[in-house]
Amino acid sequence: MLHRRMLLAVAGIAALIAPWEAAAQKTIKVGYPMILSGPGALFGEPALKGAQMYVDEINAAGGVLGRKFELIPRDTKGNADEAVRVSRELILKDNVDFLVGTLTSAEGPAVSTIAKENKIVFIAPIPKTDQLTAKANLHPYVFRSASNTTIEGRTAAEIVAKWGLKKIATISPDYAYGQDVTKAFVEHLKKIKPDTEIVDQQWPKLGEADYTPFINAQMAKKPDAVFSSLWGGHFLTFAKQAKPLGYFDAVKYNFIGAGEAASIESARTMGADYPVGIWGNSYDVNNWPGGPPAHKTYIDKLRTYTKQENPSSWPVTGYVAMQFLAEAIKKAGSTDSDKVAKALTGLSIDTPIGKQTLREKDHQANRGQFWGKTVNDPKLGHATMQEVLYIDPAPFMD
Amino acid sequence: MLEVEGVSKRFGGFVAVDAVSLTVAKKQIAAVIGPNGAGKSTFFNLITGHLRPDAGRVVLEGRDITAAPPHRICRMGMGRSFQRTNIFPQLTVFENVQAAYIAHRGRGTNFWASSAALYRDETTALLQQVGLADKANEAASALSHGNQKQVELGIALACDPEILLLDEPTAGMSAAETRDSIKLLQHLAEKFGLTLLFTEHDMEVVFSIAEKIMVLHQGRVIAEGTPDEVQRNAEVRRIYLGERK
Amino acid sequence: MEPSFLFGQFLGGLTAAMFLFLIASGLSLIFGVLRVLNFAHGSFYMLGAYLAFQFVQWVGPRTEGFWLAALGAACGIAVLGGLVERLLLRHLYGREELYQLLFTYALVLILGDVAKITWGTGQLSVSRPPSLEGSLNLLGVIVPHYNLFIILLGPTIALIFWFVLQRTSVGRIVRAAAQDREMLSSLGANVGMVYTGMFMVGSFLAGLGGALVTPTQSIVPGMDVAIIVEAFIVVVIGGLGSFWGTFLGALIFGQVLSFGILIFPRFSIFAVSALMAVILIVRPWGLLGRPLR
Amino acid sequence: MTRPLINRIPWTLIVFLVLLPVPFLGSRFYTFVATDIVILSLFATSLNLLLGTTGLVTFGHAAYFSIGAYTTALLMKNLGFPFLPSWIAGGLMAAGFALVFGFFCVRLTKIYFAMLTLAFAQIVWAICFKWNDVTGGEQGLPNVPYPGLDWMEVLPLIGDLRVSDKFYYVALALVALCYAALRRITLSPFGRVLTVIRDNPERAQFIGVNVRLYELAAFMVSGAFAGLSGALFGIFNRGVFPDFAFWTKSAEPLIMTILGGMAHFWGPAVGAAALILLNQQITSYTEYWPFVLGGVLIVLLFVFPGGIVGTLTKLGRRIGGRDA
Repeated sequence: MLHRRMLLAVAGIAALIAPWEAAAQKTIKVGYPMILSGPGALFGEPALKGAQMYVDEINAAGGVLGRKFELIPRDTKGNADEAVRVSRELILKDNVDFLVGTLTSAEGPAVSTIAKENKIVFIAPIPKTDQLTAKANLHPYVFRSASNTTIEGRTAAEIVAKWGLKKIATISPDYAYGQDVTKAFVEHLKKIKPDTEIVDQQWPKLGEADYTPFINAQMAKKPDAVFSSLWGGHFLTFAKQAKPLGYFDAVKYNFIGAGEAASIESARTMGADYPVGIWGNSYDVNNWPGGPPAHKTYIDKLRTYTKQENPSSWPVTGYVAMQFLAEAIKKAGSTDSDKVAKALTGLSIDTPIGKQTLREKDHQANRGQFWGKTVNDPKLGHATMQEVLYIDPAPFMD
Repeated sequence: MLEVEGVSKRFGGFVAVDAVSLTVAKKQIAAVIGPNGAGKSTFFNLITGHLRPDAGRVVLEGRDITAAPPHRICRMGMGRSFQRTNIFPQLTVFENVQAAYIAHRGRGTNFWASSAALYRDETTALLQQVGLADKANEAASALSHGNQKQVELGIALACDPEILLLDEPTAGMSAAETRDSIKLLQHLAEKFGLTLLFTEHDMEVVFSIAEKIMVLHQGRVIAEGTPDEVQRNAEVRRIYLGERK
Repeated sequence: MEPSFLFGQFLGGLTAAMFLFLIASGLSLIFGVLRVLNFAHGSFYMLGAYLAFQFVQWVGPRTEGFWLAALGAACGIAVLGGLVERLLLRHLYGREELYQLLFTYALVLILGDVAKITWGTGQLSVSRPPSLEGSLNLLGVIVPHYNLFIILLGPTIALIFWFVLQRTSVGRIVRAAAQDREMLSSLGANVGMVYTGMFMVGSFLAGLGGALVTPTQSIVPGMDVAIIVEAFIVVVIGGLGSFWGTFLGALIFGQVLSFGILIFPRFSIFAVSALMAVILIVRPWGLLGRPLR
Repeated sequence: MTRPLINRIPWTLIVFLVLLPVPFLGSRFYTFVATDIVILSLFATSLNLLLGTTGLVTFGHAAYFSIGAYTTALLMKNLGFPFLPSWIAGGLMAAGFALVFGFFCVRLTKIYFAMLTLAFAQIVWAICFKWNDVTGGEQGLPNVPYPGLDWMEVLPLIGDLRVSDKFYYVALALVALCYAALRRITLSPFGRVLTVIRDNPERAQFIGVNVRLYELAAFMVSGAFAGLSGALFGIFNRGVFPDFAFWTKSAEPLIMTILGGMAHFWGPAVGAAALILLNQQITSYTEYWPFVLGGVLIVLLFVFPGGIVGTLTKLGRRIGGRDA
């Protein structure tokens, strides 16, 4: 009796782990490991949406090479080891042909290792760490359509240099991204404006709940301008605490927030609490007067797709990454990862944000970001960039 | 054998044990009696190292054990049983006693040999002595209260004690069980040459086997001596025995 | 260094301390009486924040309705806490600590997803109530009214609890419950009610803490897991079960963080764990804790 | 008395035999899952030496897992050490840290003990997260190399397999060795003393047991095996990250152990297998895995406190005719 039960149980388990091959043999499967829970889901969810939108679009147009795309998302929970686990599952169990995804600077390089091991093309739409495509870690299968910390830091330095201020301070979360982007900013600023003086650097931990001590300490050093790389909810918390302390007034709003501080998500969420007048960047804007027509088309489609008048600024990351993949498959005429990897190397495509190239040297796209000084937009009811500045990163790339 | 010199213990403002002294000679059977809350259990805990006295000292065979931790006092030859049954419930009866052998004889540091056959003969023999031979493989938690008390006795004896401190050895037993276990105690004490110090509420038991009796009341000694002496003590009759009638 | 700067740092540390105390106090209370280490306390805190956001949307953002919303959120969490205690947790009292620990961890998992399903993954924000929007200049230091409110609220809560625990008959029962469950039932008190009540009060504090941080923090998924360990550590530093110890622990934590970053700029992530390690090595039972077995 | 039916089946042998042909089943996915289970089951079983055998609840076991993982990964990746010494070093380093942390932890009991273990684990996590030059900080150490397994080419059958399959056999063999050692320790006089402490620490003192010293020893041994499993996992995962030390990671082996049943030596292993397989299934349908896991956990705690093995044993006894 017991034996039979045990056998049944074993059979049941075996049936459970059997991969769902069957059907849909013809689709091009793309694994999409992304943060879908915890604090990072704020960006992961819309980034997934953008990818899904592209997939729906191209499938409606008949797919690529006559095959349709199938996007298989998995939650990485923001953990590098979880990202590795789900990526392997995607490869080994779901038999995906490609990987697109990851968000943090820890997940990117971790999944890159797996892509290399399995010889599968991996496109990173968001991770900014230079490590991902640094010489030691570069391999034929890893590509990045995201910006990186060097580009972001140096671009911010270019803007700050024009302010003609001398005493500069920084405040950044104390981990890889914050450290790298701050370093790139400081080094570049000192290079293009040698009389720069870094008067203070604050390093709150990632996810700090109370920034008051850091804000006080920084104000005491009386900087003329501040560079920050607090992102997402961290920037929100920081700004909400800094504003009543008179922090932004003290630096006369000479404050530049990297880490997408001027994204519509942050501006909309904070409403009137936003420190209007600071500079910030964003992955995308919903109104880009000087942009290519493709951008307007894209935003209109996104509005329809998300049923939101002012959609998130993150979908474009996933959208462009998928676009790269589809174009490369077209060019290679195959879904073989080796061929697609070759096609991706040096590939130039027209994206909603203009021409993007994954340069041969390090598989890095010339992905710039939108920068601008914020003003209140009475129509939107929250802050927005006054003049949208898309800074082409080409001159700042090593 | 055991000399307790003026030990005291306070809990907050309450004096639980107040300058109590007691000497127990080798192979003597001594009892501590007194009404509930007289400080008997606290007194035992002071001797066995569970509590540290605020004043006084405890000497076991010429060695001062006042500040020693329980496991060291145990190694010096003092075994004890507890008022509430205190065994290893998830282990079998055999394992309970065997564990005591292993621990007491310092074999617990061996993490590579198998424990299965260790001290099998000793354990079996001891279980025979305490009358549990037929229950060796039962889980201790499944035994009756009386049997559990026997297990506890087995554990105490496995530690090769010179002196055994028994806190209410017959608590919760029926009259028949009490008789049996007292008989067993007396027999074992004789066989192993043990010194016994016990507390007990059942006066019949106390006066039938104790050679020396100390009476505690509100933490103080009010009488000490042979059973006859104690029985004749006016204060004891007033406070203690009077209370019972 | 100027005195006003040092005073500013001191106040900054105090603000950080009192925010943490808001959540740690409930944790300390629950542990003190129920001897349950409640991992879900952070989840209650997070749900308090989300509920406050929700209520603020209903009563209108940027109005004094904020106070109503905060109170409503705290009460909502208290009810949730009461239900959890009554329906589930109480059946685990007789069992090993591990079961209670894992039960509260299971709640963390479930409530995290509940918040995600209900409010999505986006960041949310609540504005300060208009009455506390400004700042004042205190000895050359700018202090936002809201921070001042929090700085004063912490000690107020502590004093209220001190009073209730030390001076009232309810307090006597609670203190007795903290010391000995069996004794309490022999006194004829309804232990079950005491436990449910204390769990609700603790949950109320978690919800209140969550609601009151919303004007100074963003509401994001994951704020539960981020806060709970720090709150635990503050409770441990002060001595498990000691309410004043928790208060003291929070105060010390705030100042160590505030002045620590002046000397070691990258000290923040270590502040709380390092402090705890030092204190526990010197005093294994925390600052005001007693060696309970 | 006869042993219950379930105990008479040579489970160890059966499991080992079932696990052997996994790489030949045709899907690399099976090997992947099997490796995952094999390594993490050791993590859970190492925890159970504290939990089930000694009765100590720790909420910081991930600390030793991660210390083992980092040590081995650093030695292999940055210093080019061969695998075997690096692996052993990982275990020793974890044991060393367990000794130091444990020294402070065993002074406390029960919930205080759990709390302090958790706090020490958070310190380890903070160090891993911060110490960029050594641990790689938040980004960890990606690209941990596989051990050199060329020598396996001389082996029949196995010689032609992929490196991940070969590593599976290495992991399987080493974990089997660890299991043998842990089993021996559990059944040794030392292990018996630990069970005595679990059952009744007060009484244990009075049979001459220095409770704290034994607890410390158990803590160290358990930490060592956690380190060994972490070391294997770091290689299997091809990267070592600070998340390995985060407190939520410490909950994993606890859940596995409870799921499988902590009263049985093989409980944690069964729990590890069940949890991993369940995770695989659920996450392919929904992103709300935490919700499902929380629900499973609550049902388990209230309805099946003995876990899978405990419940099966009970069932086995009932079916086997109450022979226990």
